[in-house]
Parts: sequence; C-alpha cells; structure tokens
Amino acid sequence: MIPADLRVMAEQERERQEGFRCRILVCAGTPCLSAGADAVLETLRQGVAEGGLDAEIEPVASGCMGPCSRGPLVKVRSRGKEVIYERVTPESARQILFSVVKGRKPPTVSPLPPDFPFLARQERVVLANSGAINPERIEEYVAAGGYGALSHALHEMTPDDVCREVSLSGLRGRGGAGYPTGVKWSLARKAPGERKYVVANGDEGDPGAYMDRSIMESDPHRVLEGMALAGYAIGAEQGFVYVRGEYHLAGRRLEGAIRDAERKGLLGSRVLGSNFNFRIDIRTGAGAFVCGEETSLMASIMGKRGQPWNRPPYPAQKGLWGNPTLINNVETFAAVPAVVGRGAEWFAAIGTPKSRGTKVYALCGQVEIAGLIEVPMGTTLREVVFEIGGGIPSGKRFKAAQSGGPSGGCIPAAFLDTPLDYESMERLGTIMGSGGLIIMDETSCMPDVASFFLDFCRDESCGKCAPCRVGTVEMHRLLRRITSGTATMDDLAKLEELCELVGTTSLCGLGMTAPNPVLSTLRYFRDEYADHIRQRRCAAGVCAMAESPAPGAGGEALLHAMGVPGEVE
Amino acid sequence: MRHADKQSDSSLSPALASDPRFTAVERTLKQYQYRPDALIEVLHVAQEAFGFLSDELMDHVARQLKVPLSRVYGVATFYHFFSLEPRGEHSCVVCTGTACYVKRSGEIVKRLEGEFDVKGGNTTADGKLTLSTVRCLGSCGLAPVVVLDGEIAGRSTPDSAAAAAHRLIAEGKPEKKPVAERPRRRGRRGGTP
Amino acid sequence: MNKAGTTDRIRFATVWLGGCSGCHMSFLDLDERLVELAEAAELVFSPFVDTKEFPEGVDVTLVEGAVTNRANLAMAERVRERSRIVVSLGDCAVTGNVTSLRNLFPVEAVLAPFRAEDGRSGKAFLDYTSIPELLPRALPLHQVIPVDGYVPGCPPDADRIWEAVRALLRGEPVALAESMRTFG
Amino acid sequence: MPVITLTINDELVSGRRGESLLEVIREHGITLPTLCHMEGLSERGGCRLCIVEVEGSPRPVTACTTTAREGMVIRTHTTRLIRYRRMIVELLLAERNHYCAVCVSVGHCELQNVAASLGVDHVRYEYLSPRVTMDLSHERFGMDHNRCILCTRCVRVCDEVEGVRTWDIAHRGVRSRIIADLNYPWGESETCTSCGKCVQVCPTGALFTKGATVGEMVKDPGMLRRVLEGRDRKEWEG
Repeated sequence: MIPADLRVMAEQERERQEGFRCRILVCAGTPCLSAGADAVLETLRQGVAEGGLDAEIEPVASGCMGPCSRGPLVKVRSRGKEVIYERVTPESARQILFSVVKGRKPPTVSPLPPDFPFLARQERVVLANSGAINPERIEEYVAAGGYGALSHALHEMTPDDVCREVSLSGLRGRGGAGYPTGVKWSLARKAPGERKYVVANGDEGDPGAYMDRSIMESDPHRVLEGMALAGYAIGAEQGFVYVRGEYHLAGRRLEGAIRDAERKGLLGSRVLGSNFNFRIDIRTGAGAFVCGEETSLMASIMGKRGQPWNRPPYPAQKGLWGNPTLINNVETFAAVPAVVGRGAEWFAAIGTPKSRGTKVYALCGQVEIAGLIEVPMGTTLREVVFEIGGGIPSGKRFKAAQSGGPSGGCIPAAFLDTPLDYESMERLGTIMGSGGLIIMDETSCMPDVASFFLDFCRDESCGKCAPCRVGTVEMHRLLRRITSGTATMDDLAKLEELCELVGTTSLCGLGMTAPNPVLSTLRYFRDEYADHIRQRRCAAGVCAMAESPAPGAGGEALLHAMGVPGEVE
Repeated sequence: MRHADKQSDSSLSPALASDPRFTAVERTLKQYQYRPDALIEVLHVAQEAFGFLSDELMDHVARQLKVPLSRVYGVATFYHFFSLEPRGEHSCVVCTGTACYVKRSGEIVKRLEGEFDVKGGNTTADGKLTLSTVRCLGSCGLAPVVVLDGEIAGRSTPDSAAAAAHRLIAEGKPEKKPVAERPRRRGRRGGTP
Repeated sequence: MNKAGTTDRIRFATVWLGGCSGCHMSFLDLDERLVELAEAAELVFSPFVDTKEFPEGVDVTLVEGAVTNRANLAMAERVRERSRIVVSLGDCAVTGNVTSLRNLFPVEAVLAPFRAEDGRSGKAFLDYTSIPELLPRALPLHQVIPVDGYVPGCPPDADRIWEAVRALLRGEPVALAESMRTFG
Repeated sequence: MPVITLTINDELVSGRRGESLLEVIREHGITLPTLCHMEGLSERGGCRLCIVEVEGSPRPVTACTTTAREGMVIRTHTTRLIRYRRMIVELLLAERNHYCAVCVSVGHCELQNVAASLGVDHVRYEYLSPRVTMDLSHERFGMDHNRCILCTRCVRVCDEVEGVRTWDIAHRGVRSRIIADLNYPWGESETCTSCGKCVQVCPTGALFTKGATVGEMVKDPGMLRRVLEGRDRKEWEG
C-alpha cells in the first residue's frame, strides 16, 4: 500500500458509511458487554435482517462511549446527527430501531440530552474514535483519518522531524511520572545500537484505572500507529505491546488489528511503500503489578521473573536484550498520531503551559456517573466530579479523590478547585498517575483506604529489595493495628519512619511510591488516624474495632501486644 | 529418586504426549522457535489448555526452551496467573480493586468464604468451586464486580453473589443476563429527563 | 563501704519471665563483681531473694525472658509501673528467642500433646488449668512495655552484663561495644 | 588504566575508571556493610545496605551497582544513611526466624555481624514468624529457610560460576523462597552437582554443611576468589 491507496481506502469507507440511512453503534467495551451489550447488538442485527433493512441501517459494535455505569450504550447516527441512549435492553433496542425506521421518537425510551454534561464537557483527542468506529475494522480507522500521520511522517518528515514535533508538543508520559516524551524519544534515537525496540506499556495494573484497556479495545490501530511513528523516529524495527493478562478483549482486538495492518502494508516490511520496516508483537502479562515498572516489564518480555534492575542504565540506553528500548504508556502512544497529524502547535495549545494536551481519566467510586472521560489538562477536580460526573450519589458529601492508584494519594474536599495537571497534583502530595480517579464520600475511612493500598503493594512487591519486601508488610501490619484499634501513637511514628525508609531506599518505583497513600492520607486526615488510635473510633463506620479491654489485668498491653493476627504464609 | 528413570530429552510420558490439549503447547513452542524468551507465552498456553501447570508440563517446557528448571518454576510462581494446582470445576472471582473496594467488595468475599467454607485463593473440598480475588478488572463503572466462570456480574451484593455462585454450581454454567438495574433517581442531575 | 539499707544505694531488681534462667546464671558469673554491685545497689526483688511482691520505687530492673503468658504480661506491666529503668537481659527478652520458637504454631497446636490423655491413667499429661494461660504469641519485652536498654546474648556473658550494670550504676544509658551486642 | 578523582566524605580520592563506587570506597578503607554483594558474582543491589548519598542525586544510590565517575561527591555515613541501614537490618531480622542462639552459623554469620556493627540491639518491628521449612534431603548439605535473607548469592554462584542454576527464587515479595529445580527436595535435584559453592557463599546459616554443630559452620570466604582466579589464569590446563 502506498499513500494514495490509503486515501482511496478512506474514501471508499466513507462512501460506504454515507450509503446508510443510519448507523446504530452499540458500545462493545468490557463494561457494556458485561451489562448485556451483545444481546442488544444481536437484537438490532436480527431486527435489521428481519425487516430487510440491511442496505439502510447498519448496526455496529463500537468501542467505549464513556459513561460506563450507564451501559449498555447505543448511539444512533444519521445524517450527521447523533443521539445516545443509556441502559439499553433488547426490548428498548427494538423500540429504538423501530423509531429509526419510522422516523419517530421511541415511545418510552428517551435519549440522553444533547448537552449531557458527561459527554458535552469532554475534549476527545485520544478517545476521538472511541465509541465512534468499529475497532475491528481497519477501514473505519482509516476513514477517520487513521494512519494519515504515519503516511505523512514516512514521506514528508525525517526521524528527527518526528522527534522534534513530539518534543515541541510538550507531550508527557501518561503512565504516571510525566517524563517528557520528546526527551525520551531523542535519547532512544541518539543511543548507539544496531537493534532498537519500541514497547507499549499496556500493563495497566493500578486498581481503579482502565484508560489503557479502553483505548486498546476501542481504537487499537491508534496505538499501533503511535508505535510505528516511534519506531520510525528512533530507528526501531520491532515493537512489543505488553498487554495485561486480564485484558482478553484488548489482546484479541490488538492481535486482529496487527494482522489487518500487516495485510494492508501498514505494518511489516516497507510500510506504506517507504523503506521503513516495523513489526509489532504482543506479549501477555501474567498478573504482576510490578511489571508496569519499565525494567520489570522488560524482564517479563524476555520471559523472566518480573523483577526490576537498578537504573542506570536506563532502558533507552540498555533495554531489551541489551539494546536501546523506548517504553511509553499506551495512552502516550495513542496521543502521538494526533500530535504528528495535527501538529505540535495544535496539541500544545490544549491544557496548561507545563502540562499540555488532554488526559483520559477513569472516573469511578462514589460518583453519580462512572466512566471514562477525556478533558484538557488543568480541568479542575470540581468540574470533573460535579459537572461531568454528576456529583456524589445519595446526597452524600465529597470526601476525597484518590488518584494515581497505589503510587498516588488523595485530594481532599478543600482542594476541589485544583487544576488537574502534573505540577498541581504533585504539590498536593499525589500524582497524576495513569489517570484513575476514585471518588470517595464520607463512607470511606482513610486509614482503611491506606491499608487497602499497602495490602496491595505488599502483595505485589517482587521481593528483590529488602525495604520494599519486608517494609511494606510491616507497614501494612501497623495500618491494620490502627484500623483494628490496637495501635499506639508510637506505632504511628514507626509507620511514618517506615514510609520514609521504603520511599527512599527501595530499588524501583513500586517501593518508592508505596508509602504515598499513607503519607497523603496522613497529610489531610491525620485526625482520623488519631481517632482510630486514641478513641478507638472509626467515624466512617468501616473499621471493626477491637473490643475495649477490661480495666487493669494487662488489657491495654495485651491488645497492643497481640496486634492483628499474622497472615504471612 | 523421582527422576532417575527419565531420559534427558524425552521426559514426556506417553499420556501427556498423546493428550490433545498438548498440541496447543507444541504449536506455541514452534511458533516462537523454541526461544527462551517465549517462556511466559508458552506457559500461558499450557495453563489455558490444562488449567494448571503440572511438574511434567514445566519440565517439558524447560527442556524444549532450554531454560533451567528452576527458572521455569521461578517464573511460574512469580505471576499470579499461573496455577500449579488443578483448579475447581467452576471459578468465582471477586474484584477487590479500589473502586470495588470502596463499594465494599470485601463483604462479598467474606460472605462467599463463609457460604462455601473456603478461603480466597482456594478450591472447595469437593472441587466444585475455586474462589479467588483479583485486583481490578477495569470494569469500575459496574463496581462491585464478581466474575463467575468468565461472566461478569456487576453491582453485586453479598446476597446476589452467593446466590449466583450456588446457581452456577447447580446449573453448571454461568447465567448471562444484564446487570441488575440500579434504582434510578430521576430529575435533578444527569440521566434521562 | 555502705551498709545494707542505707538510702544512697540504688534499688535494683531482676525479674525472670519466659526464659531458661540462663541469664540469671550468667549474672551470678559476675563473681567478685557482685560484691561491688552490692555496695552500690540493694537487690530489692529477684529470683535470688525471697520477696513475694515486686516493690514500688525500683531504680533499675533487669528482665530475663520473653513475655509468653498472662502472668508474664501482668509482671511486665507491674515492673514498668514501678521501675525507673527497665533493661532487657538476654535474647529471650530482647528478641523472643527460643521461647518464641513456638510462635510458628498456634497455641492450640503447641498445647495439644500436653492435653492429650495418658493411655494408662486416662488423665491429661498436664493439668493446664494450674498454669498461667499462654498468650497467642511469645513476645520480646519491648513489644509489651517500653524498655530503656538491651543486653543481647544467649546468655549474655558476665562481661556484657557487667558492662551494662556499670553504666546503669553510673546513671548512664546502656551502650555496649560492638563485640558485646551480638545476638545468640 | 585511566584514573578518576572523586570526593568521599570530604576527602579527595582516586579510583580506576569502570570501578564501582563500592570498590572505590572500600579501597580507601571505609567500611560499608553489604549482604547481597560478593566479589566475583554479579551485583544485585537488593539488600540496599551499601546506600550512599551522591550529590545531585535525589535519593541515595547503592554503591555496588553505581559506577564511579569523575567528580562525584559521595557521603557514606550521614545520620540518615546510618539510620536507614539499621532499619533495613531490623526488617531482615523480623522477616524470618533468625534464632541466633540455635543457628549453626552463630559467631560466623554476616547478618549477625552486620547487625552488631550497626548497633542493632533489638528489633522494633513485629516478627513475622513465617512457618518455613528445612530441606535436609541432600546427603552433605542442608537448607534452612528460617535463616535465608534472599540475597541470592547461592543462585548467582550456581548460575554464574558453577554454570548449573539449580537454585532460583520462587514466588514473590515476602513469600519468596529459594528453590531447587521445580521445587524438588535438594537431594533429588536433577541438576545439582553437589559442588558446595552455594554453601560457602551463603552469608547466614541458611545453607550449611551437615554435621556441623552450632557455631562450627565456618564459611570459606576465599573459596570463590580461588576458583575464579584459577579459572582466569587457566591454572588447570596442561
């Protein structure tokens, strides 16, 4: 395939789509599927077939539309107009189909209002195609402008140009740390080495985050195109997508997408008629959070235990099989086609001066509408929770938002007006992370939340370095003492000292950031900790406190001495 | 000695070699040209085909890929996905990711543990059900989530999960049905007018 | 030389919790140094003296043994309440040591052999009701009460003990040399 | 060999290019505790005891895995480093069942010595008391997991020097265990050559020679050097 063929393909697909009176898109992302989307799609297909409407109406399985807690979602698209229905059942799907045929409103099902804030307030760049195309048809991606940026880069830009464009855009790593993507690419480009590799990190292990899964499921070609652009920019001919083991659907869609792209000459040898060769293989994770860390991830790709190694050397210098390796998060790669295609200036104009572009968040927890959103960097937490997310259900109060998963921290109500960008979040003692935003109301207990995350880290620690391996276990024990009402203020001091040790001396990012949920909840909710220890009281009613010991008879000491039952082994 | 009778290269018992499930493993070994770095991909396929990784399987994979036995065992036990024990007939997985956790999925685990007299991560004595937990399935919008033999049930409660697990064991397959509708509050914000 | 009972001697005690008494044996190995100690300190409570009740107003108490049962626990609390300085003497008090070997098993499993019935008499081997109730785990002293100094060793030899005691008599904290602070 | 200059604890010192910080530091007579490091084996950077402060680096680095570079400014014994090292040793002692009094290596144990040198006279953390086993199936040697600190010297010496890799780590985190082959009893290992190198490099009483009584288990720290030097000089040829 050469660029001209790509244009033809896009043109033909657009014509095909315009040939329909109406296309009915049914979200086939994991949340909607588990809510019954496939039955809805089946009903629509049957209805269309029975009515002999094949030429007029096309039911389409699309990617994620966003408001996952309202699924299954159905989008009716006709003559440039779109209406979205939520919580569609096979019965209401029949009504919707009937109404489309008759050109009337369905009698008992109402679509979401056109200004539904959850959708209207977003700015979709990375998610532009999510919920708008069928992720399993490469033609639809191409018709939406897909592979245009790659084609442009291969024929009009030098690899240096591509690196420069990415640098100028101000794009930063969407996986957590926010390292400037352009700098990373330039380092990998300059690193000496005959073979180089590009790796997409799709091992989204943060509990409460599923941006990457949704991108891989809803728009797999966008990730592949981003990787190919990276390969061209740094001089790599081989890429790997490391997909989290739990993400079957994402893996399947990526596999299909790679096959299709190779068949069409958009990956493989002589991509788009140029001299650039690029293959992509999938590697499947097997359930280890630590593999989200770059060096562990590479160990895992090479078939080893996912244990990190000391840096330097950095992956860009010495990565897979000792060769320079560029690792970016899936969302970062997914932003690249837009950066290269629409230009660095366009991208840099979105967001804040230091955090440019948009960010995808998985908004969930105690919020009215949970789902996936994409907003410009710098959007305030209040806008996200109350305008887009519709506020807190059941008239409860917002208590805190947890961001960054086990490596992150929380933002309390007092800072609701904080703009969500890398710097502001770091100032508050949390991190942007990969974009999970868990909203908590007054029914959440902060020491309990901290204990939850430490339990996670303790479980996911690879065991290579002593501070993380043992320190996280001891921290978790101390937290459980606190949440069970058997701790002393001395234990709290011990906990804080361990936070410092584990955060400072651990080998890799997992250990270094493991104390963050504790430090952050201590920063804003120290009273709650003190309450648990001194009053043996959990205001949220989450923690089951040990019974108050009988006065005298060594009760207090006994309670303290016993702590909580051990659970190692 | 356990392995004294083994030949160095054909350690495979006739039973395993002729097992139809084994062809998938062989195919994958070939597909990756017996490269040592394919270890995890091969173990994935072996686990998928057999449900767990037996000593014999791991031994075979080690010899084929020419990696030390200890490394195969080290890798197989490092990752949560691999099981060295046969699993139960049915599986019930409770998500304990953050979103599910703040929506009290812990209570579901407790209830199931009590109901089936089995600790999380283990299989019931009768081999009918393996109860396990997972850190986030990325279906946070449906929290709390329980997965029965691969079918996701969103917005579960301790009662609904226990009932569904009992039905699963009784009927032999998971039921497919839309997520229970949450009581809808009309008016005020968002949603249907 | 001071006479017994004069007030300028410090009030000194030793306590034996869950341990083998080896630390106390080692204490006796202080030999002639015991005389020096007696000049500076009055032994107000110890397995060596016949005092039933741990007295009030003790200056320094050395504690041997881990806290392994209810009686140990009550004693440890009383010692802390009534002593100005409490020092863990020997590995059992410092780390739990041999006394805590049982922590690998639940109490019930530890006691089962003793509760089993003797085939001939039909009675349990051990009358468990007559001994203090075991705690779920044997613990180092400092995990139960605040402790001011540590003399590790199993047992700590007399030189170590003397080093620590001399510091205490001078009113200084216990600070053993590197070679004197090994466990085991 | 090109010489580099760096500052260690306010003193200007020289080292050879390519040396690790640990080598330079020790060559200048400064004691830095280590447990996973062993001359002749690859570096692991796992015990974190040799952490030092490097000016311009936001957090301490492990001296064993850091290459010495011209102009580096290093501090090896700041208050916080000393405190961290002590805490790490406390954590190691709390992790498994290190009953020194009944350990074959008492008096000859690197963990015991490091603890004493750092002034660890008690452990503030809860002892985890894991129920772990002993493997006495090998006719000459024994493995006591109660004493293992997961330094992986045994794994590395078996892999890198003996060339067998009988040992590896199974599981992860605090559940990590050293295993032989597919977790076979050591005596039934298909690959073990019974060379005994792992026993000699083990810093604690985890790997020991059978029949040694408490306090008798003296390790031979020069063994590895002799083997490697002999190999380098091809002493066994002709």
